[in-house]
Amino acid sequence: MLYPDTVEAEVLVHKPWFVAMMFAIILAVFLAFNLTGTVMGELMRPVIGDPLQSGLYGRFAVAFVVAVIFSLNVVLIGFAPLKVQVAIVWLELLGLFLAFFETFHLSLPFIWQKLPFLITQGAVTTLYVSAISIVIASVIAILGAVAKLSTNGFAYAIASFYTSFFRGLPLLMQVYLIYLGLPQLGFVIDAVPAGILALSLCYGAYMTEIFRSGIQSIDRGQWEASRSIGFGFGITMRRIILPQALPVIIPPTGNQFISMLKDSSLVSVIGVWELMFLARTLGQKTFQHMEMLISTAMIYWIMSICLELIQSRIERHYARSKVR
Amino acid sequence: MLYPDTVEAEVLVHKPWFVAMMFAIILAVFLAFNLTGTVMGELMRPVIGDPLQSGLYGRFAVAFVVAVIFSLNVVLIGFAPLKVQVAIVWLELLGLFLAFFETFHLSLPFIWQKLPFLITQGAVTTLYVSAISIVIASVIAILGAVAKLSTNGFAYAIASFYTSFFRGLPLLMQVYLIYLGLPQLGFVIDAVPAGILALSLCYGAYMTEIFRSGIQSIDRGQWEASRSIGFGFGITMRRIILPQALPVIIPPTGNQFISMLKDSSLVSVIGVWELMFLARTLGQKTFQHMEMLISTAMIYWIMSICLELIQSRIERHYARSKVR
Amino acid sequence: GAVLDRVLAAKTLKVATDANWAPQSFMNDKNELDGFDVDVAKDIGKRLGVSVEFVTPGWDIITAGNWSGRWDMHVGSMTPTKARAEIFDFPGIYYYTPAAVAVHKDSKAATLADLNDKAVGTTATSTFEAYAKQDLTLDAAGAPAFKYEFKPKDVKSYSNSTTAFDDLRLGDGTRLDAVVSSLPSIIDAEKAGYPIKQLGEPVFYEPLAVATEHGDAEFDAKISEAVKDMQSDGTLSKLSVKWYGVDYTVVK
Amino acid sequence: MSMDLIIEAKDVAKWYGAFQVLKDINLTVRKGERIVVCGPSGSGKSTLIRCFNRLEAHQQGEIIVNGITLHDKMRNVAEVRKNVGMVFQHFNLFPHMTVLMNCMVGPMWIKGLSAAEAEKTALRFLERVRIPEQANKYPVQLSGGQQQRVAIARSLCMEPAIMLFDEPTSALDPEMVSEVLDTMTSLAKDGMTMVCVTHEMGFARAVADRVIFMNSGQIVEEGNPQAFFTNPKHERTRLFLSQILKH
Amino acid sequence: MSMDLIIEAKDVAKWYGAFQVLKDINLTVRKGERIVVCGPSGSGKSTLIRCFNRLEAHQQGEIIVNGITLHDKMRNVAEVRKNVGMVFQHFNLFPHMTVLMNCMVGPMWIKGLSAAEAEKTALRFLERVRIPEQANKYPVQLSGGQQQRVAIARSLCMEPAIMLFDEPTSALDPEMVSEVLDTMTSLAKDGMTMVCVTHEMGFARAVADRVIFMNSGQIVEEGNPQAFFTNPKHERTRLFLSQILKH
Ligand SMILES: Nc1ncnc2c1ncn2[C@@H]1O[C@H](COP(=O)(O)OP(=O)(O)OP(=O)(O)O)[C@@H](O)[C@H]1O
Ligand SMILES: Nc1ncnc2c1ncn2[C@@H]1O[C@H](COP(=O)(O)OP(=O)(O)OP(=O)(O)O)[C@@H](O)[C@H]1O
Ligand SMILES: [Mg+2]
Ligand SMILES: [Mg+2]
Repeated sequence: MLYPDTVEAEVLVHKPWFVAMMFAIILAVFLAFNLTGTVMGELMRPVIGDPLQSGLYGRFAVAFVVAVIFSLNVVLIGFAPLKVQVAIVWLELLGLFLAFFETFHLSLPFIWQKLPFLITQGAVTTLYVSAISIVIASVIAILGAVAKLSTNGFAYAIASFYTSFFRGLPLLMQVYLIYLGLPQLGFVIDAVPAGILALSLCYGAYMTEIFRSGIQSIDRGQWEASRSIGFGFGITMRRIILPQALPVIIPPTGNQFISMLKDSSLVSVIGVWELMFLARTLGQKTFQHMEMLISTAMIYWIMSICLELIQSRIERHYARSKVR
Repeated sequence: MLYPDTVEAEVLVHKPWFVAMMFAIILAVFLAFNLTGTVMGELMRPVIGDPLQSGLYGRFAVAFVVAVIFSLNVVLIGFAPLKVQVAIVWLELLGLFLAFFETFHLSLPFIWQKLPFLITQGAVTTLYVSAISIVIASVIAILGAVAKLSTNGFAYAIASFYTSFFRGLPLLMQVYLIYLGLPQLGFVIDAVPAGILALSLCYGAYMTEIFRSGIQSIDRGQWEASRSIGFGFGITMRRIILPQALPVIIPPTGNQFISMLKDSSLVSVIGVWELMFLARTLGQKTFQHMEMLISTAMIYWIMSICLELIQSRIERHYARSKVR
Repeated sequence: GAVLDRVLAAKTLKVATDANWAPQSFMNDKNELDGFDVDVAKDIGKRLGVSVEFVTPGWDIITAGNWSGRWDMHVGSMTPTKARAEIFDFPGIYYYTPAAVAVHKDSKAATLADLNDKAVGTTATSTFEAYAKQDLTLDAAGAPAFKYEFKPKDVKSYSNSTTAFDDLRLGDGTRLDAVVSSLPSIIDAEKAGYPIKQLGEPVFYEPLAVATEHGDAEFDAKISEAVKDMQSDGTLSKLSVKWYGVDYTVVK
Repeated sequence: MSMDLIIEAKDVAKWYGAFQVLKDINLTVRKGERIVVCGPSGSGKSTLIRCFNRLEAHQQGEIIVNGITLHDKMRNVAEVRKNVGMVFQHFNLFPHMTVLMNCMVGPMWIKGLSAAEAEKTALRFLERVRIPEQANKYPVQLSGGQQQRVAIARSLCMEPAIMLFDEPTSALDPEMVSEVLDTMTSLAKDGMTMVCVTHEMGFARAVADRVIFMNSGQIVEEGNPQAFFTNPKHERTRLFLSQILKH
Repeated sequence: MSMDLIIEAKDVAKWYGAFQVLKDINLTVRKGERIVVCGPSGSGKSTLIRCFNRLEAHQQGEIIVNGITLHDKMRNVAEVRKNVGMVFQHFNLFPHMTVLMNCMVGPMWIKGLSAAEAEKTALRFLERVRIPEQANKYPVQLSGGQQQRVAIARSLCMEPAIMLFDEPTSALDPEMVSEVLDTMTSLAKDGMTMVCVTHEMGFARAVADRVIFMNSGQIVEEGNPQAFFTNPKHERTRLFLSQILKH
């Protein structure tokens, strides 16, 4: 939450001018797009006759009904308490998206049939590859951030080269380099370790930057207080600076976790059967890959909602000391 | 830079115990890996005879020479001033990587022949797609962050649904949804606009989180001071809070810019000829895709180094007010 | 029909193809699309009296259907299976690819049967993968019969065939013992200096066709006619010899 | 009620959760009056004056500032705040702006002054607090005392009708205290109303029209400085004063 | 030199860029001595005491604290700081820890006390500054005065040989000032050495063994409080004192 002003704003959606404006805009938008050919038109058949023949009148009638429903919905929701509002709007949006997916005419039985395999093989692989990589990446990131902020020439040079190189090169390239390049130096490495190595190195580089900025955001008064007690660098960093930097670090790190979930699909190029790989392959044979892609997308979404929930719990934990 | 302590650390690499340890470790590592079969062994032929026949003695000799060269290098660099140290270490690492690339036996003429096309077609497309997307994403992010921090139920619900959905779904899926799904609603959209839309929406969601945490990191005293002068929400946000949040926002945003460069390659699935697409196709016929991938990687790297430089300039600009 | 009208009105035929599938379709030295499929498409265009324009969306995008008029037909070596026929028409089969097995130069395998219980790499979701897993159904019209020559222990699927060749190149048995792929790409890889060789005869032949969306029979008829003409006047054979060195337009 | 009342608080009460910070506050301030609020730590002094420009919301009672009643749904809160300057205990300078900009932004963005005019105003008040030479530094480059003076100048630049000071001199050295207090005195003569939380009893004695003593959220005693210091009515006040006078 | 010197500064000079903050500082402090440093804002008082635990580096001269010379390459800077407590002008509490933890971490992580022992120590000193009941709050939940008292307790918990105070009472109300000063006085009797930047002239008069007056980086005058207040030698000091006594 922002630090809210002590003055409550009036509920915007109950102001007549706002409702009127909203109504007008929606009416205009749906007049511009002809909806008579859609389900909406079908539902209005009793009023407008054959939707496709109804012309401008049908179009207007449909737009009018949509605008009325929408405005009414918004005004009604406006009366609910905050949490209920949020929940209703979420559900409505979700419904809209599901309706949108419906337009792809997906075969549900096929999805149900493949889902267990998608989850047990694909999601599990994706999860463990990402989880291991994230842990390694975090460790790299802390070391990298300290090195990048240090006055030691070697540490700085190596860390900055590292972040530049591994952020600069496409992850795919890094996967190739590690999977195909390391064998040329005499280390034959399996697909999964190669993938994890590539992901950790790449995300470690991104997270180094995040940790660096988090550490820099802490006031120097904290360093002074810590030093004046006699704490050395290690304690100051681990116990004073990093914990305070966490609220700043967590949201972008959450971003990285979530995008790691998706980026781990790049290891499929070297033959790891993770989620995206299965999504593309399972439906291929029967030509139902849209089904698979959408179910996979949903699985990814559920996984990242879990991460988001975890993240918000952690954020709340660290926000304790800021509540007054 | 961290807030440095007033006590200068001794130069680590000039302490005898450190140098000895480093030497021992390198010796051990290279004893473990047989290097006699490599160029190193070849160079040592006068001393150890035929590298492949030299056995343990040859192995030891090679490892010894490598360790001596390495330690000497480190100690010598330790004498240089900071900037020179950084430059030398960078160059050495760069050299090492180029040597590593050498092991792929790349055909340079082929690279030179394709480079102009890679840059004029590929890099330019990548750049303009990313640049436009980043601008749109930033605008979305500011709106999203304010909405997500607001006490307005609608704003919060829509913004949180948005971030959850567009971070949760794989970018590829979003590209598909926009490219294949929108036509079903009656909008046929071209490949490039579809790609830009997908990238903006996806990155907007990630950056919303970054902006949110940046805004939250500002002390409430700043809000109070701003309010007590009489500034409204708009001025407070634009002139007081966001400028102060920028130092915290910039590094993770830089991350997003850099990874956007690479992620924009996903639009190649809908037929946009950007850098990665060309990298994969140009070398395909003659099986010189390693050449193309590595040159592309270098182009990406150069682009992200440029972004890094710009980022560090901006960071320096905002650090002015912190110097004392 | 609508598509034909559009094509004739615009005087251009928009063709979707792959840019990453030499020698059927790829980027040539002049950075233009070139290859067997590309030449076939151009020839069809010539016969319809229109110019040809290529777009290169991903395979997923093409096969998802719903082209929305973004392109008119697909010439990209698509196998006309029954499932695909639910979305697409296949107005003309224009050649047959032989699928073959490649092994490392140092391989001790002498016949295909020697690959039993070995590790074999293929392209994910391809007919090659199905063959290696002994799960291949060629339900397309005009597909010749085949039989399974070997039964590998481990089938590794890659997202493209080059990665499989890259793995095979590392050494006999380092990661893979053999790769099942299309004969033309095996030959190309060999030419490019990969230390691999073809083993035995081609294992099966796969018919490949031009694809269009349902709904414009006139357009299909025109294409069908054009492909037949190309077959009968020898254009197809000539193109095949030009790109493959062999005539793949008839099953041996 | 008389026309020249500028702040009126009637039966004001405020809670933080279950903890009542303000109890039954009744206070009226006339135009041009200088009021000093004192009392032990945690007694609610800061909270009280923060209610006057509605940085805090009160839950019971009524507060009227400059003729505008402060309540939850007011539209013109900016109007109130524009006319009520505030100097914070912790300065709250804008760290990303130079001292000069800190003082210029209020006049520029609220009153719509041009940059040149705003700069002139800013420099005038920076001179009044004796730090015109620091105008181009950033806040973090100043000593504590200098920062506090910038904070005062920033508020003065808005030329508000009422000034609220939350221990404005706490970080200043004695010399600066008297200079700042001189400035405040001269402002008071221009007809500016002031409510000042401070423990500078010397200042209270010299300048205040009224001294208010708070204890655990209540106004325990109020009166003119003379009476307050020489003849406190309450035991609590006497104890407090004895502590002050001890050193 | 006598054995009981605990701080010695010889010809100390320090620059910020071209600006000289400290000039020719010569100062010796004996064990158990209580020294008050005063002077106008920006005169370098904070800088001087920050040099004593090497939060700032001096560029010329020599500073010896507790027998250890402070210089650029010292290894035992932690040893010095452990024995030198510091109370900051801006508190600098650790915001992510409760008040209790703020006081416990020093003894636990530096002296190796168990959590139970450290808690006992912490509560003892929190009682000394009269806020044991706030032990489980977070710093941001306290009033300014309460925060400052926590900062003092945190330093005391390390039971250092020398305490440096940088305007420790600036944010306290008069009642609390005297309590804190009482605590400081009793600590002084335990043999603790104190250097205190403050403008509480009452405290200086009552407790200080010596008062040091600084102006633009130099020690202008030093002497026992009696002499200092009644008979200042320098014009600058006289001016400064007249300002203080005015209100
Ligand atoms: N957000 C909050 N939640 C709970 N208690 C609070 C909060 N803010 C302040 N308090 C408490 O309210 C009381 C009054 O606080 P206030 O800051 O007004 O005191 P004060 O009189 O200004 O003290 P000081 O002289 O130390 O600044 C204190 O006991 C404080 O701990
Ligand atoms: N990092 C810095 N760079 C430049 N000047 C500085 C820096 N830090 C402090 N100064 C200046 O050094 C002088 C002494 O500062 P110091 O904080 O020691 O003053 P002080 O005597 O403690 O004042 P106060 O009573 O206001 O706290 C001031 O003029 C200040 O502006
Ligand atoms: Mg207060
Ligand atoms: Mg100071």
